[in-house]
Amino acid sequence: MALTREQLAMRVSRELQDGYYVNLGIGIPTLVANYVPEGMDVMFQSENGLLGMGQFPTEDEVDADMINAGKQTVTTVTGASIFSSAESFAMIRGGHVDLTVLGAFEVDVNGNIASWMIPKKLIKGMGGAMDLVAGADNIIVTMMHASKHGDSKLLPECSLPLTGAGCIKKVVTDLAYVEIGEGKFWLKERAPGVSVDEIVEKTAGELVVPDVVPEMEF
Amino acid sequence: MALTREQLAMRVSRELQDGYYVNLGIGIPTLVANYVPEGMDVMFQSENGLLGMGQFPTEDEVDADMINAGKQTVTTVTGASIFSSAESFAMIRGGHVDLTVLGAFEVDVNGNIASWMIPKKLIKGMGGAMDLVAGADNIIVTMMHASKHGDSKLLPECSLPLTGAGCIKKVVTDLAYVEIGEGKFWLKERAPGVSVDEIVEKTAGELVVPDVVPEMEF
Amino acid sequence: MSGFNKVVDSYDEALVGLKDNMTIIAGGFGLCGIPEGSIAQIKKMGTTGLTIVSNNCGVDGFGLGILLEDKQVKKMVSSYVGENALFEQQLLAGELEVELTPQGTLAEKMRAGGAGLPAFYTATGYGTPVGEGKEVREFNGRQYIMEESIVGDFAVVKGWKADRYGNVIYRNTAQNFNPMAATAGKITVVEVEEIVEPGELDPNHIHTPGIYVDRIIQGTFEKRIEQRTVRTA
Amino acid sequence: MSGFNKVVDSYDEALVGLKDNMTIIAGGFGLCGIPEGSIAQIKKMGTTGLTIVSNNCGVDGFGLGILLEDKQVKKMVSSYVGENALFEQQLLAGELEVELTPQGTLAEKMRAGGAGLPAFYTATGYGTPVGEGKEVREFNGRQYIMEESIVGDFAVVKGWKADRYGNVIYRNTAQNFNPMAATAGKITVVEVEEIVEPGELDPNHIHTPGIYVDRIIQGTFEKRIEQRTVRTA
Repeated sequence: MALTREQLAMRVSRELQDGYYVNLGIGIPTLVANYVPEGMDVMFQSENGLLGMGQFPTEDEVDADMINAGKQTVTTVTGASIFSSAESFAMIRGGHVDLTVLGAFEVDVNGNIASWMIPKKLIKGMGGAMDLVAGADNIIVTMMHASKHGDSKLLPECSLPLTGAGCIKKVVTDLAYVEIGEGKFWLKERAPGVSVDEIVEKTAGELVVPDVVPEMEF
Repeated sequence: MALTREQLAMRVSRELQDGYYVNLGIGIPTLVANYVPEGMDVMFQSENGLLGMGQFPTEDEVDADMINAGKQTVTTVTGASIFSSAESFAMIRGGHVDLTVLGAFEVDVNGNIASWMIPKKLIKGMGGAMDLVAGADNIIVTMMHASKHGDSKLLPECSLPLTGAGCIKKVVTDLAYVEIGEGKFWLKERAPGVSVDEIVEKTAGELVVPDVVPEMEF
Repeated sequence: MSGFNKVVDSYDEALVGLKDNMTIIAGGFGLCGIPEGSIAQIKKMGTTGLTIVSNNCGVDGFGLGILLEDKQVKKMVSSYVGENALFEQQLLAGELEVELTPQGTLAEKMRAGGAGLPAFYTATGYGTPVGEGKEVREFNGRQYIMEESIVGDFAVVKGWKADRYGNVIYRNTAQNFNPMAATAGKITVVEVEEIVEPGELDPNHIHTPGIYVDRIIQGTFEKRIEQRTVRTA
Repeated sequence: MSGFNKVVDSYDEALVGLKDNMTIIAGGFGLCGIPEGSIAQIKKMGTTGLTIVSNNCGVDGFGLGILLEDKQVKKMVSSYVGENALFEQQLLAGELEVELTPQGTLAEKMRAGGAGLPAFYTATGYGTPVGEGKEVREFNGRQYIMEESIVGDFAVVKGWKADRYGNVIYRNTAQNFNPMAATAGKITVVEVEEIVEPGELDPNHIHTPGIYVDRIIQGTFEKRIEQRTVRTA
């Protein structure tokens, strides 16, 4: 069975470590905040200028001056700090964020990522995504392995305009956990009940398959 | 009579305007703070990170954490702000300081200034001087017109390593007030009792002398 | 004397000097921390041909979006736009130009503009459409592109509190792009919720020192929320 | 868990990992806001071949000057040095190298290093010995030189108060180079006068967010004054 959105987030959450500063993109990445392992402390960075983002506010706590990068009302945790966009991207670009999780349309064997622009559709902009992929050493892309029509999103070469070049090393899809290196995809784990054959079939870029591909456990 | 240090500072102070942010270099420039015209409000910037520098502290007010760029203990005035060195030089480099006053060894007809380095003597460094001359549109150099041996310090071309190139437009010396433009010095005022001949004699760079050279009044 | 009293009493006065075809740098992220009063004044003035540098362009009927209604905007420099139908319509009709700029690069372009740095190198956008036509340079084995800084004829900024010297503090994430915008305008206008007495702001904790600020005005703010997300207590 | 408890109990622990020939970025201006405890620890460790990036190099017997006594410093990157006889002596003897860097450029090199910007253009130093051998480029009719950013193996910083998350505030002009230094160290050590309870520092007014800080230590400080100037009350 392909992973659910929640399972995708759960699998990503296993990459968290105690004391990590983490930036979560919009969509599935946001769900990762719900699966921080018990007893582990991580701090979420929101690129509009907040380190130490907390949960949504109660009705009484709602504050128009306290939002996240998705423009949602949020709260802060103890130890939070608030700063300008320049400072926020100094953190991001300077590699101070330990982990960045974001979605994508496509990734390829060279670690390129396309996530912001589909030609001929309305282009709304890249927001902070290009800075995030350029600044982080440790990025996890969460995405569907293939389109609804079965077209692979793990490609020999991205077909869409890039968000960043050569910056992605880890991908969690609904079917598998894949690493990128030496111009290849490396199959590391498969979703429970998903066959290696299905993953191979839905991976257009060169995929290295080990003898044993462990199944993710939830 | 050549101007005293105090008169030099007084002459410079006439360039102040109400609401000016001013950076004063070490030495004679510092004295300008004593001659702010009655009823005029100016704010002094100290490049170590203070806007709104006040007078020296009383014994009781002395605070090791409150110094100016000359490393002297100081106080703040109402409306002051304190910030990092990066912010301080953002102000300076970005042209936000209205007037900078500093000393020099030499200036030349092209607005070059040498003020920090005498080869074969120990070189201590330029501190913030290069940033100040590069950042300010409005700079007044205060200096002696000539050395004790009578050698002019207003030259066709600076002989010492530069602090900045083509950045000086106004010079107040102990003998005269001179402007720089079109590759020439322009004599504008003379010190009380100082003859135009003496100024001409002690100015090595091309000097344009008008028919009438008003005498400074104190 | 009044040299440092930067308080003005009306938005008419606050935006004096704004002319057609000028470049305006605006603070704000989404609808958070936006200079509502200055935007309304620009609409009232009817100034056209404007280039606006702002992370976003508001929504239909609110924020910078209202400047689209009378086609006052020639060009937007933003990281994310199109939250409103009018924007899309004018873009597709070729009536509006947009220069999409990565959010961190945009923030840094404003900061560099205010700080007298004409250009910088960043890895952001290398190998993407953003890097096309820009100088590429290698440092320590990695590729970077050169980005030039931005200065505006005007900067319009939203603060929380200010004193008459123009010292400003921001509140929570309404800070966002405002401090950089404040440094990058030839004329910087800051609207705040409260003007406080001189000396009331701690000199150690001023976000925008008065030297960057030309005009201060006390305004009232709707502070519309774009995504009201709540939890049950 | 202790993921964000950055407090260490000794300077031994604070400087663990410091090795010969490393680059250290130090905060401070003159003797104001200098990391006295870390400097003493570096002297105690006897680490040599150090490159130290700091606006100044202390005085004889105090501040960074004490690291000259056992010739621990190979190179200083500073805007103003030579306030001590030992410095001059080692410089003239060729035992010490100095890279004089304009003060604003030095501050910006640290900031850019911490912010992931490998280089920037500045007018500062153009046409002077500082510009020699550096790329010159024209923007809007003016000449600028390219300056590269600096990153240190360690940054040693002096704050006023911090919490265990590593959030730091500075006091008065002891701020100076400290916030930039804090961003530019692979390992950043901040010594403070007081460690406060989590939540005590206002999130809106933190000078150095904890993300930049690896180790926090509470110290005691002599805070020597270089130029004690007073007026009679």
